[in-house]
Order: sequence, then structure tokens, then C-alpha cells
Amino acid sequence: MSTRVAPTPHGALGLTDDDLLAMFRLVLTARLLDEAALRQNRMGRAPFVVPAEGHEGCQVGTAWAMRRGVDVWLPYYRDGGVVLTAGMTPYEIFLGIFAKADDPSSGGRQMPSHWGHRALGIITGSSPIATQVPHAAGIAYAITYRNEDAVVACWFGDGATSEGDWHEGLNFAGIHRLPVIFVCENNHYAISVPQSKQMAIDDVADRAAGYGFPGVVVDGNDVLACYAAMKEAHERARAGEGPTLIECKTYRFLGHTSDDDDKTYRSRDEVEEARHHDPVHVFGEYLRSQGLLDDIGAEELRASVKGEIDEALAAAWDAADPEPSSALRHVFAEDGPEDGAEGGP
Amino acid sequence: MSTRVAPTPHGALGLTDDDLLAMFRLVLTARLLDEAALRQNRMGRAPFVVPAEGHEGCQVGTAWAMRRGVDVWLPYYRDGGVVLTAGMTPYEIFLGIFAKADDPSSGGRQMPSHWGHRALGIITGSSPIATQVPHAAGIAYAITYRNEDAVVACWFGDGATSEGDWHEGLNFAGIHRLPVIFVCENNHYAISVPQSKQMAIDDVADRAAGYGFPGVVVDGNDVLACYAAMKEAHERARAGEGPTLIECKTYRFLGHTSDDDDKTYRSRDEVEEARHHDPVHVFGEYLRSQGLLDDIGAEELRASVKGEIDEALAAAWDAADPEPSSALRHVFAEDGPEDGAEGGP
Amino acid sequence: MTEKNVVTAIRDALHDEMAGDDRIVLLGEDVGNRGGVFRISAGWMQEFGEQRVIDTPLAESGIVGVAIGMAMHGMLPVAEIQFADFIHPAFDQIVSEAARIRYRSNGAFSCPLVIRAPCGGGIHGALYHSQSIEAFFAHVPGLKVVMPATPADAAGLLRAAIADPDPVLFLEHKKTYRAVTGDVPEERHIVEIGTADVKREGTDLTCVSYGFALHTCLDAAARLLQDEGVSVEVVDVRSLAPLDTETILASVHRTSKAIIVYEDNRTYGAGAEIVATIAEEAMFDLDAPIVRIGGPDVPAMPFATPLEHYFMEPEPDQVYRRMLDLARA
Amino acid sequence: MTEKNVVTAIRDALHDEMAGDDRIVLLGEDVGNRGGVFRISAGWMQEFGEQRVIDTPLAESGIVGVAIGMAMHGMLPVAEIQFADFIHPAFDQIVSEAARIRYRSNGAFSCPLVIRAPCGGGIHGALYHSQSIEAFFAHVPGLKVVMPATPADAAGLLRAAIADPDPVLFLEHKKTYRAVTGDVPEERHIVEIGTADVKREGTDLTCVSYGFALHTCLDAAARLLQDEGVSVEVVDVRSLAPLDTETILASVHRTSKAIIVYEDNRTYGAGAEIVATIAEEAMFDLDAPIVRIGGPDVPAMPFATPLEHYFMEPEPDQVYRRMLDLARA
Ligand SMILES: Cc1ncc(C[n+]2csc(CCOP(=O)(O)OP(=O)(O)O)c2C)c(N)n1
Ligand SMILES: Cc1ncc(C[n+]2csc(CCOP(=O)(O)OP(=O)(O)O)c2C)c(N)n1
Ligand SMILES: [Mg+2]
Ligand SMILES: [Mg+2]
Repeated sequence: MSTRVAPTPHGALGLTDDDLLAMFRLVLTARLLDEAALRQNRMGRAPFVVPAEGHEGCQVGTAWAMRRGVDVWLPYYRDGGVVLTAGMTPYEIFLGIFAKADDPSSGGRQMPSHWGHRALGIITGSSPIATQVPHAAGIAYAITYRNEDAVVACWFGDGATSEGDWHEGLNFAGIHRLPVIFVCENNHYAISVPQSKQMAIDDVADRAAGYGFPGVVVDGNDVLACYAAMKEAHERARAGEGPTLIECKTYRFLGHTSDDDDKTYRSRDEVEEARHHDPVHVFGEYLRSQGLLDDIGAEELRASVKGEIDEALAAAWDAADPEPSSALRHVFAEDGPEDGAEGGP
Repeated sequence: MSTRVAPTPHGALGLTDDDLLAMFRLVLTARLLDEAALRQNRMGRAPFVVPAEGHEGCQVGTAWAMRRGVDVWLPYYRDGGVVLTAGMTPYEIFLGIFAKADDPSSGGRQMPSHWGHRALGIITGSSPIATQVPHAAGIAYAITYRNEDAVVACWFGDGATSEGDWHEGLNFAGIHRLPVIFVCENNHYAISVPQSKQMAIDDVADRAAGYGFPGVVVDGNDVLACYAAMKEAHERARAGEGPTLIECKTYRFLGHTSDDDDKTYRSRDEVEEARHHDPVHVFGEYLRSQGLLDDIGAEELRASVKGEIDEALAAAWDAADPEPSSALRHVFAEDGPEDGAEGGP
Repeated sequence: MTEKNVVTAIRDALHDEMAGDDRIVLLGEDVGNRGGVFRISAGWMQEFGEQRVIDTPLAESGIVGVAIGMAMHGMLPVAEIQFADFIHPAFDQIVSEAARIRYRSNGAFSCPLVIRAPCGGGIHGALYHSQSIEAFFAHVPGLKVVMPATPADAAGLLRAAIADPDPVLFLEHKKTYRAVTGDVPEERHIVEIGTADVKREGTDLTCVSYGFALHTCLDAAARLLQDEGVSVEVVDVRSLAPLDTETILASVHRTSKAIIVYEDNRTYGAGAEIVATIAEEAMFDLDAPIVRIGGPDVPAMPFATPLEHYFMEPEPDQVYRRMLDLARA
Repeated sequence: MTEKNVVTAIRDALHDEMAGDDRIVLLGEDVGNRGGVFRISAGWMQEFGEQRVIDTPLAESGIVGVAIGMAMHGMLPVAEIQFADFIHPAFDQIVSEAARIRYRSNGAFSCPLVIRAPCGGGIHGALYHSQSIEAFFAHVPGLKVVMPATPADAAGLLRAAIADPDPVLFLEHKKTYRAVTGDVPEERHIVEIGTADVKREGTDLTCVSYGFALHTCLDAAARLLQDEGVSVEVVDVRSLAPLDTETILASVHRTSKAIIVYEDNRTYGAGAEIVATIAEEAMFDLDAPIVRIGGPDVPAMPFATPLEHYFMEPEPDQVYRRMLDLARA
């Protein structure tokens, strides 16, 4: 009987060790960037921040299956890990946090975390929940219409699934078998409203059947499981097999935003228990088990990421504020090259 | 071995022979009323009518399980058979068709078939599709809150299921396990848009699982099957077991309304084939098989119904038109008894 | 020049634009086999294919939302709302999304979208097939709103709307569809959005109107000249947003009297902005108080003929009479 | 009398009404354990029970739609929209349903519903947490729209809204919540919907405003008297629909000059109706053209401090300066 070395799980998914290290760096960057931003908030330098803490695993895991510069991204406000994976830099993110003129999302017009980056294919987003869902379907329609080889992914929370737009967007995508992936980061709360008051079911993914495409549930703390689900959905999309709804069970470790006090609606025990499954930790452990990380490596990596973030933060802080009267610009197209009449990417 | 006479299907459902005859009279009234209304339309006396033809079976079948004067009805514009079962008279319906002052639905303000009848518990409806779905949930919530023994039923077409309001209404009803029944009269078209361009699934009922309650598919041409499904849903609702979504597969024999030309989007073969399963005929055959109807009885019944309709039509035609300047009334509550500040029934 | 009615002018212009640019797609309820409830796109699904003439599910927010996505990805969608009364479920997508995409992205993204919506009453459409919706949308910065009243303007403004790099709400008054005919240039003419048009010259007073009401005004003006020798200048707003205040004010400056006429509910209607603009900019030009005629403040137009007539004209020949009163004031 | 800020006045009034009538329920996002994002209902889920303080799914159309159902079945729902910016998905339910239920049923049904919505900017809320929405809704016959600016009016109008047999949109300017304090009567006082209020008497000119802008106007008026001896009468509209034209016109009649100030985008804003009404009814009383100050016509208020400040005040101390110019005109 021949012995066979079982393939490493990431190897089986086609991920190299370098991929894995890059993914871990992203997860860690998302985490440390959150922490730095929150410190800025407490110092009074950032009036409003939206932490991703707890979601980094499912964000980076799903986003990693997308192709930078090719695919189209519609993240929601909590998706720091997604936009980092799409290619946004910490510097660009801090430009948004400090509402600077060069903020690629909005030039400081929108609240932080209202992402947009034309060059990277990150579609401009807004605050109203779930409005981006039909946009994702429309972009996917345009991709098919124009015979492009691109896939659209659209991220949202459990709360978004209650909106009419969510229903209408998924339904349209299903009818036309569009190349779009819907990713629900189910952290079981819409601000304070628990899942039980949002829906009478356990799994959002069950709704996919009502739109004629598959729904998948994954452990959002398992980066590779998220990647695997997304990779399969991505292949389905490119093969013309239509949309997939992926539900990542996750948890938000901090308040909804820097304005929220989650102690009013969640017990500390519940939060503590969730932290035991911290995706950053779980993923780090996996890397260690694969011999890709040790204490020294982890420390070095952390220091390197921290350094990158601190530098980005300082540079962004020093960047220019928008001109007051520029508030009047870009209501309609202006003459000149900066306003593209052609739409997005 | 003792012989047992198998219970008649209607007997097994708790329906007496008299019930069955009454139901048949309703089905026939709906059909003949439609025909009379369409004749008025062609004569130029009724600018707009909405035929139910083809839907009468599922309308009367489902509505029969409701309790007149107790339960709450939210029909849609095609539901002539429902409102007849709820207790509206042909005279009242013709008052609406001729837009007369005494039209109980709206005093001639709304198009015909925009039902409302406060005394009968038929909630005022509108044209925008699916807006009544959250209303049904809200009324069911109020019923529970006020500890009333009433059930709400809400009818709509396949088209309605695409609207955001439909999703939001069903979701709310599921969360609170409300005493409400959602009835989809799936005739496979929203005006001209075929089901395949409305949804990527065969059965609307499949969506119920996404809201945490049962979905049931029935043959809309089988009056008793519709009744049976509705009866069970009604019992569930009264027992506090929550909503049910019932999908009746049906077909619309005529144009969408008197303004529509369905030849632009449906083959005559398709319509002819559907007519072979005409619920009025199928139900009549059942009555015959049960010895409840013969040729003479059928003729007598038809003559009696026709007489009733002709009389109602003539009386409604002679009724008074609304006063022109009464168009300004009832924007807000007026002093006096006719405006109930308490809301509906 | 060819004489056409409004619905034909819209059909022909839209058809030509679609034939000339395959980034343009039409989406909405029943636009396919049915050709739309007003038959504008009859036969187009066969001609342009199902990918370009898209029968959508019954979901207005989805229609506009999907169209926004298309517009952000290189297409030029024309979304049809079957009746303007049913645009309200899409209010959020229009106000919060389409109108803000350029602004919120600091100019990085744009949304070249046209939304067509047949509006207005007097056609026995009752409460939910008669509504005027321009006041809701003219107030939304980032959105353009036009409402042609003649075949030539309908064609020219529709072309301008499709060419516009920003979202345009294109309102079609149903009562003009077949009732109003006129010459339409053969060539691909464009009517610039943001321009009003003097549809009839006059010296005694200025009447500002748009949509079907414009024709009521033109008719009254013609009769007034004949009957009473009163010369009324009639300005067609035609572009509610941006509003061409210059043309309106120039006319009022000439005539020194102004009457504003619109079908929509009077209070907080679009006419209020026109009256306000004249009051602010031309008060000392005026020889008499500005007169405003709007529809009654009831939720919508009722169905019964006597009620509908009352809505359209609470006093018989009111536009004519109020113009005459103003001329004599 | 007790001194309170606006948010406390709203909380206390709503609490007392709920305690006194169990037909009243509160529904909305996060109104339960979280007590609402402004903490108005903190502790109420425990006090009144989960059946009366209902945490809803994130679905505004559903919130309003469900509340309409409740209102038609014997309850008195108070629906909370977390931020006015998010009311747009419910536009159809409000415009096509709530506002028309009585009219379309010829008076047989009614919809005694209150919708509360925190609105307005200047609080670093950016594009989607700063919006003024009154112009959209004041135009809807069948709907009442109020916007108190003081604690006493907030309490009194909220009571009136709950008691009203028709749907009322109750707008709460977020910047008044904690910044504005004032005396509130102990007893259950009602402020009648449809009444404006002279918040400051004066003789040289009339300033008409509402919401947070009213306080900018009151502040400017106080300084103008002190600095320049100019006496400004300040009228608080407080009820946008119905609009109390009588009180406004009476004041303009006394002072012969009018300035209208509002935060919302200027063009087609609610102020246009007020200007138009004055122009139509009081033109010959006026000694100077009416002045209107509204927000810039950009889609919404930006986030960055310099941009937000620019929106709120494109020219420094503009209300003061325009009042002074008008007084001297
Ligand atoms: C249409 C709309 N309604 C309400 C809000 C206020 N709001 C912002 S985030 C949020 C909860 C979203 O929850 P979920 O979708 O689960 O995402 P999570 O924050 O949990 O990641 C709410 C109610 C909004 N932004 N948009
Ligand atoms: C919100 C809205 N959009 C569009 C319409 C126009 N319209 C009226 S009925 C209808 C089709 C409805 O189809 P379905 O729900 O299947 O009912 P059916 O007529 O087939 O019985 C449409 C599109 C409307 N009334 N409301
Ligand atoms: Mg959540
Ligand atoms: Mg149908």
C-alpha cells in the first residue's frame, strides 16, 4: 500500500504558501488598521469610524477569490478587509477617515468607509442599506452584455437581507443567471436588532432557493472555507452558471460604529465567547500548523504592518483638506477630463 | 367485513351539499358578472373593467374558508370572486364599475375593482402592486395585539411577488408568526411578462421557506383543493402557528384588463388549452358527479344568477353620480360621524 | 419636417437612438412582446433582441437600481416606469443613488441614465394613473427633470436626455400622447436641457406652463386674442430642472404680468418655485400680483367623470378667465 | 414649566402618551434594547413590553406598511425612521397609501399614523445623515407635516400628531435635540397642527423659518437689534402642511418686508411656497423684494468639516447680513 501525503487544505484550493502569507498580512492589516483608527477616534481626530473587527476573516477569505483590476467590487461600510484585498492602501483608507481632499472614495464628502475607487473597480457606495444589490445585478448584466470576463461581488450584512432592494436585486440576478456573487456577512445583528427579530430562519442562505440559485453557509472565522466557497461561486459565475449566495457566519467584536454602545444590547459573555473564535487568531494558528509562521515571524509581521499603518496614518493626517467651495462641484458633469461620462470601470 | 361508503371529498372537508351549491353559485356569479361587465365596456358604458375569468375557482375556493364579518380581507383588483364570497353584492360591484356615488369601495373615486368595504372587513386597496402585503401583516399584528379571533388573508398575483413590499411583508409576518394567509394567484403572467422573466423558479411557494413558514402549491382550477389548503392555513393561523403562503396555479382567460390586447404576448393555442381546465366547468362537473347538479338545475341556476346580475346592473346604472365638488372631500377627517378616526373594522 | 403626435415622436427618436448606439438598452415592465402599454416599443424585442429590450419583473426599485448598475458600467439604459404613479418604490434609488453617484464619488463615477415615466391625468386614469410627479424630483440636485409638451420637444429632449452624462427623468404627459401633433424635424435635432421656450409671443401678460396644461394655456391665449384682443405670451418651461429662469424673467420683464399654470396639486408644487423666482427677481417689474393656478390639493385625480372634470377645471374655463382678469388688473 | 432640551421633550411626551393609551405602539429599527440611536425609548421595551416597542427588520417600506395596517385596525402606531435620509424606501407607502387611504375610500377608512424622522444637518452626518425631507412630503395632500424647533412645540405637536386622525410626518431636527432647551408646560399641552408661531416680535421685517434654521434667525435677530437697532419679527412655520398662511401674511402685512430662511436645498424647497404665497397675497404690502435663503443645490451635505460648514453657511453670517441688507433696502 502506497502512502500518500494529504494535500494541505490551502494547497488543495490552489493557494501557495505565499498566497497564504499575503492573505494573513491582509487580515492582520485590517485588524491593526481598525485599532489605529479607533485610537484616532478616541483622540478626537477621527469623528467616525466603522470597525471590521471579527469580520476580517470572511472579508479577506471571500475577496481573495476575486481578481484585482478585473472583477468588480461592491463592498459595504464594514468591509475594510475587502477593500484592502481589492488593493486600497492604508493611506487611502486614512485619507477617507480624515476626510481629506485626496480620499479616493469621495474626496472627504462621505463618511469614512463609504468605499469607492474607480481605478480598482470598487463601485461608489452609500449609506442606505442594500441599495447596492440591484447595482451589482445591473453591472453583472452589463458585463454579460459587453462580453467581458469579469465577476461582480456584492457584500452586505444580515440586516440588508430585509430590504426590498435585496429581494429585487437577487431576483433579477437569478432570472438572468448573471455573473454575480452575493456575500452575506451574518454577524447576527443589525445594529442592536438580533437575527430572531429580523427573520424567522436560521440561515440567510436558504433564501437563495427562492431565486433559483445556490445558497451556501460557511464559517466566517475560517478564512480558507470562505475562500473555497467564493472560489467555487466565482467559477460558476465565469462559467455562465449564474449567481451564488454565500452566507458567512461571523461576529462583530466591537460596537456597530464608533458612535454605538453595544453593551445596551449584547452581553459581555456573548462577545467574549465570540472572541474565542477570532478569525485572525484561527488563521494564524493554521499558518503555524503549516509551518508558515512562528513567534518571531508573527512579531516581525505585526511590526511591519504596524509600521506601514503608522506611516500611512501620519501621511494622511498631513494631507490637504478639501477647499470649502469645492462643495459645489460635481453635481453634474463638468467640462474637462475628470468627470467620465462613460460611467465606472 | 363491514362496507364503508367513502366520504365525499367535500364532506371530508366539512362542506355540506348546500355549501357546495353556494360556492358554485359564487363561481358562476363571478363569471357571469365579468361577462356582463365586459359587455358594458364594449357598449361604452364602462370605461374600464378587470375580468377575473379563469381565476374564479381559486378565488372562491380560498375565500370560502374565511369567515364573513369576522376575518379581514385584502383582495387585489382581479378578485371579483373573493369579494363576492366576502359578501359584496353584484349591485355594489356595478356601482363601482359605473363610478357611482354609493360605490362602497370609493364612491366612484377609484377605478373599478379597487375594492374596499368597511362593513365587510374588506380593506381599501390601491393600484400599486403589493403595497397591501405589509398592511396585511400590520392588521394581523393588531389582531394578535388586541387578542381578537380573526384571520387576515391577502391575495395577489405572481407579479406582486417581485416587489420589495412583498418580501418585507412576508418577512415581518414570519418573524411574528402572525395570523395571516398569503394567497398567490399565479396565472404565469404579469400583464405580458411571463413567469420565466419574473423569477428563476417554478413555484412561488418555494419562497415561503425563506420566511420560516410553509408554502403550499395547489391546482387553482380545483375549487376544493384551494379550499382545503386555505382551511388548513386558516386553522394554523387561529392556532397561533403563523402564516402560510398558498400558491394557486391558475390562468387568466382574457386580457389583463379591458385595455389590454393579450394576443401580443400569448398564443391562442395556449389560451385555448387553459380553457380546457376552466374551473367553472371543472367544479360544475364535480357537482354533477355528486348528484348535486343536472342540466335543468344548471340552467335554472344560470338564469337565476343572470337575473340577479341584470337587475343589479340596471339599478347601479340608474344610481346617482358623485357631486363634482365632492372631489374635495375626505382629504382629512371631517367633523361628523362618517369619518371614523378609529381606522378600519 | 414630418407631422407626428407626441407618442410617435418619442417612439421614433428612441428607436433611432437605439439603432445608432448599442450601449442603449430599454428596460421595464411589458416593454418586450407587449411593446409597452403605450406600444412605444412594439416589435423592438424582435428588432433589437431580448438583451436590449428587457422585460423586467414587477419591481420599480429594482428596475432603476439595475439600470444604475448598467449606467455605471458603460451602458446607456433607458428605464421605463409604466406609469409615473408607480415610480415611488424607486424613490430611494433615484434620490439617494442615481442623483448622488457623481457627487458622492467626487466626480469619479457617473450615472448616465434616462428614466421615462408617462404622467398626468385627464385620461380617466383615476387615483393611480394620473399623477404629476415633477415637484418631487425637480427638487433633487443631481437629477435633471424635463417634460416636453410637443412632438418636436419630445424628440429633441429625449435625444438630449440620452446624450446627457447625468441622470434625467423624462416625463411624458399621457394626454399629449395622441392629442397633440406637430412638426418634427427630420434630422437628429437636440433640444438643450435647461432651456424654456416661448411657444407663443404676446405683450400683455406672461403665462408660464408646461405639460398638458401648456395646451390649455395656448388655447386660452388664442381665444383671448380673438375675443378680447388680449395678447398673452406663453412660455413652455419644458425643463423643470435645471429651470431656465432667464427666459421666464425676460418675458415677465416685457409683459409686467405673470400667471403660472400647472396640473399638479397647487401647494408646494413646481409652480411655487416659478412664482418665487419671479417675485424675487422681477417684483418691481410687475403691474399686478402673480397669479398661480394649480390642481386642487386632493391626493389624486378621481375616476368618476364629474369628479375628474372637477379636478381638471374646478371653475369653468378658469385659465381663460384668470388670464382675462389679470390682463384687466 | 420645566426646562428641557428637545430630545427630552420628545421622549417625555411620547412616554406619557404611551403610558396613557395602549393603542399606541412604537416600531422601528433599534427602538428596543438599544432605545433608538438617540436613546429616546431607552428602557421602554422593558416598561411597555416587546409587543408595544417593536424592533423591526431593516426595511423602511415594511415599517410604514405594517404601521398602516395597524392604524387601519384600531391601533395608533408611531413609526420611527432612524434617519430621515432613510425614509425614501417608504415613499410609496407614505404617498400612495397612508396619505390616500381616507380619500380613496371616500372616508370609510382612515390611517391615524405618526412617522417620526430625525432630519437635518450640521451634525457631521455627511450625505446620508443630514437630509432635509420636508419639501417632498409637504406637497402630498392627505399628509400633515410638522417640524418643531423648540422643546415646548416638540411636545405639543407630538401630542397633536398622535391624537390626529390622519397620518402625520413628525420631523425632528437633530441639531436641535440637545442644543436647544426651553420651558415645557407640566400639563399635557397640545400645539395645534396648522398653526405658525411668532417666536419673536418685531417691526422692521418678517423672517419666516423653521427647524434649526429658526435658531440661526433668532440669533441674528437678537444681534441685529443690539448692533443696529433693526427689529426683526421671526415667524416659526412649525407646521409645513397645512401651512398657516394667515399668521405669515399678517406679519408681512405689519412689517412690509420678508425673508425666508431654510436649510434644505433652495430650489423647489418648501420656502418657495412661502415666498409664492406672500407674492400672491401681499405683493402690494411689500417695500422690497422678498429674500430667500436656502441651502446650496448640491445633492447633500458633505462630511469634511470645511465642506459641511460651507453648505451651512456659504457666506459668513449670511442670515444676519441679508436681514440687515433687507432692513436697509
Ligand atoms: C435604509 C437604511 N436604513 C437604516 C440605516 C441605519 N443603519 C445603518 S447600519 C444598520 C444595520 C445594518 O446591519 P447589517 O446589515 O447586519 O450590517 P452590520 O452592521 O451588522 O455589519 C442600520 C439600521 C441605513 N443605513 N440605511
Ligand atoms: C407598483 C406597480 N407597478 C406597475 C403596475 C402596473 N401593473 C398593473 S397590474 C400589473 C401586472 C400584475 O401582475 P400579477 O401580479 O401577476 O397579477 P395578474 O394581473 O396577473 O392577476 C402591472 C405591471 C402597478 N399597478 N403597480
Ligand atoms: Mg449584521
Ligand atoms: Mg399574474
